[in-house]
Amino acid sequence: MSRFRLSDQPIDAATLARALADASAGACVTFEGWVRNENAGRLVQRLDYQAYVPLAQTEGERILAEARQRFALVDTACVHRIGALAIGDLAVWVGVSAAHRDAAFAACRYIIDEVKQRVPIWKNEHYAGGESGWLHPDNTPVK
Amino acid sequence: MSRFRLSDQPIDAATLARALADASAGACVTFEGWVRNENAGRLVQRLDYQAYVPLAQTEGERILAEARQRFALVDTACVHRIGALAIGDLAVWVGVSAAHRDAAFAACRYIIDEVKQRVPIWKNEHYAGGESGWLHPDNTPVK
Amino acid sequence: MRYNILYFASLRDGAGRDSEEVESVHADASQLYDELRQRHGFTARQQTLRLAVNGAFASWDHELADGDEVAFLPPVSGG
Amino acid sequence: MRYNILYFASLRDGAGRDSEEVESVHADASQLYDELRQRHGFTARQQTLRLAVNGAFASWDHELADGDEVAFLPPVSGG
Repeated sequence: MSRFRLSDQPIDAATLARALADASAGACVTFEGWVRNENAGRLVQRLDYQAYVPLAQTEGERILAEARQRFALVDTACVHRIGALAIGDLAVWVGVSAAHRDAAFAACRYIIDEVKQRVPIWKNEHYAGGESGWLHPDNTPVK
Repeated sequence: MSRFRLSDQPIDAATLARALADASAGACVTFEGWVRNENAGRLVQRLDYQAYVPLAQTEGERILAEARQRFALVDTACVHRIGALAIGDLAVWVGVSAAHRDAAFAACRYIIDEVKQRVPIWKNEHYAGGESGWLHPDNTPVK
Repeated sequence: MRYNILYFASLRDGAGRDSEEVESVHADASQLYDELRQRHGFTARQQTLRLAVNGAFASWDHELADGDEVAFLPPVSGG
Repeated sequence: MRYNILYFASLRDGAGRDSEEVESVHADASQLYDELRQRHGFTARQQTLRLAVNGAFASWDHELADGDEVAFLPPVSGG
């Protein structure tokens, strides 16, 4: 039961959230990362995600396992898109269910922060005017 | 455009989240409160929510307005169920979209915390064995 | 004075009704609550309740007027 | 020794390919990167990259073996 997944197809957030349900879960926190039309003052038209798939899979699972160990969770899952995305597309989804909301909020935040820092996925933004560029974890351009 | 709503019908989380979308929004955080099968060591079978509807509406809107003022949000909404709910039912939904995730997480947490403290809604838990009881904001029993 | 009193949660259970028309000499909300507490045998102490008048929260020193809709609100437990 | 080198992001653009088979005398990953950097004109300094060997992160003092799959990973930007 792989809880971290890379997907080249649109993410179905509602189905993913439902799968976290359990009679003992009182709280569910989700994070959705959407493609914005602007970054660092430049107009973004679309973007591509590239991934080192097997290592991204391993590292993503490791992050979810860390979250389960650190926080009192019922369940958690994460899906990250790869390939070409348009403005408004859902790029990454994180969901956490727990008995109580403290753990659910903290774990959801932990997972998205770690995914952005550690999982080998790269974002290439395409700007108005035809330029494009790879980004750092803080969304500043590479070089 | 009323963003806080009391509903005696099931909440459609997916539709609510989609309504928060905007080309300038890069993050969406949602909180779902689900009916648990246990509270303070007692088995819960179902529950009823009662509300002072007009005041709950006003106070809910006020909380959302506070969140919009304190945090850099794109949009936010909240729906709370009233009436009879079963284990696993979605009791309250909070959604926040923002350019960045810091604001989205902080505002979502702010809203659910304030709703639980301030909005005149009361939870009556029905326990295995036929007893029932009204609860305080920290889910301890009244008296 | 005449008030329309609204009851919720444990007070609704205690009064056995959602609301009632009440005739009282008290314009002070604490005194009005004491009167209703004795009538219905409420166990909740006034200090644990919030006051709402005409659909808005009010402080306990708010002076009531004839025809007001008055609610004594037990600790809330939404969410 | 023979390595299968994987390229991502800016290094993929610089090399003009996803991967390549490379013959090298270097078992030291830093020296291997320097060799490839000169060959392809990469601008990224080694200190900005993470090393992965056979699908797992590795430290830069990890000694490479014949047949290893080696990836030099630019700063990531998922999410």
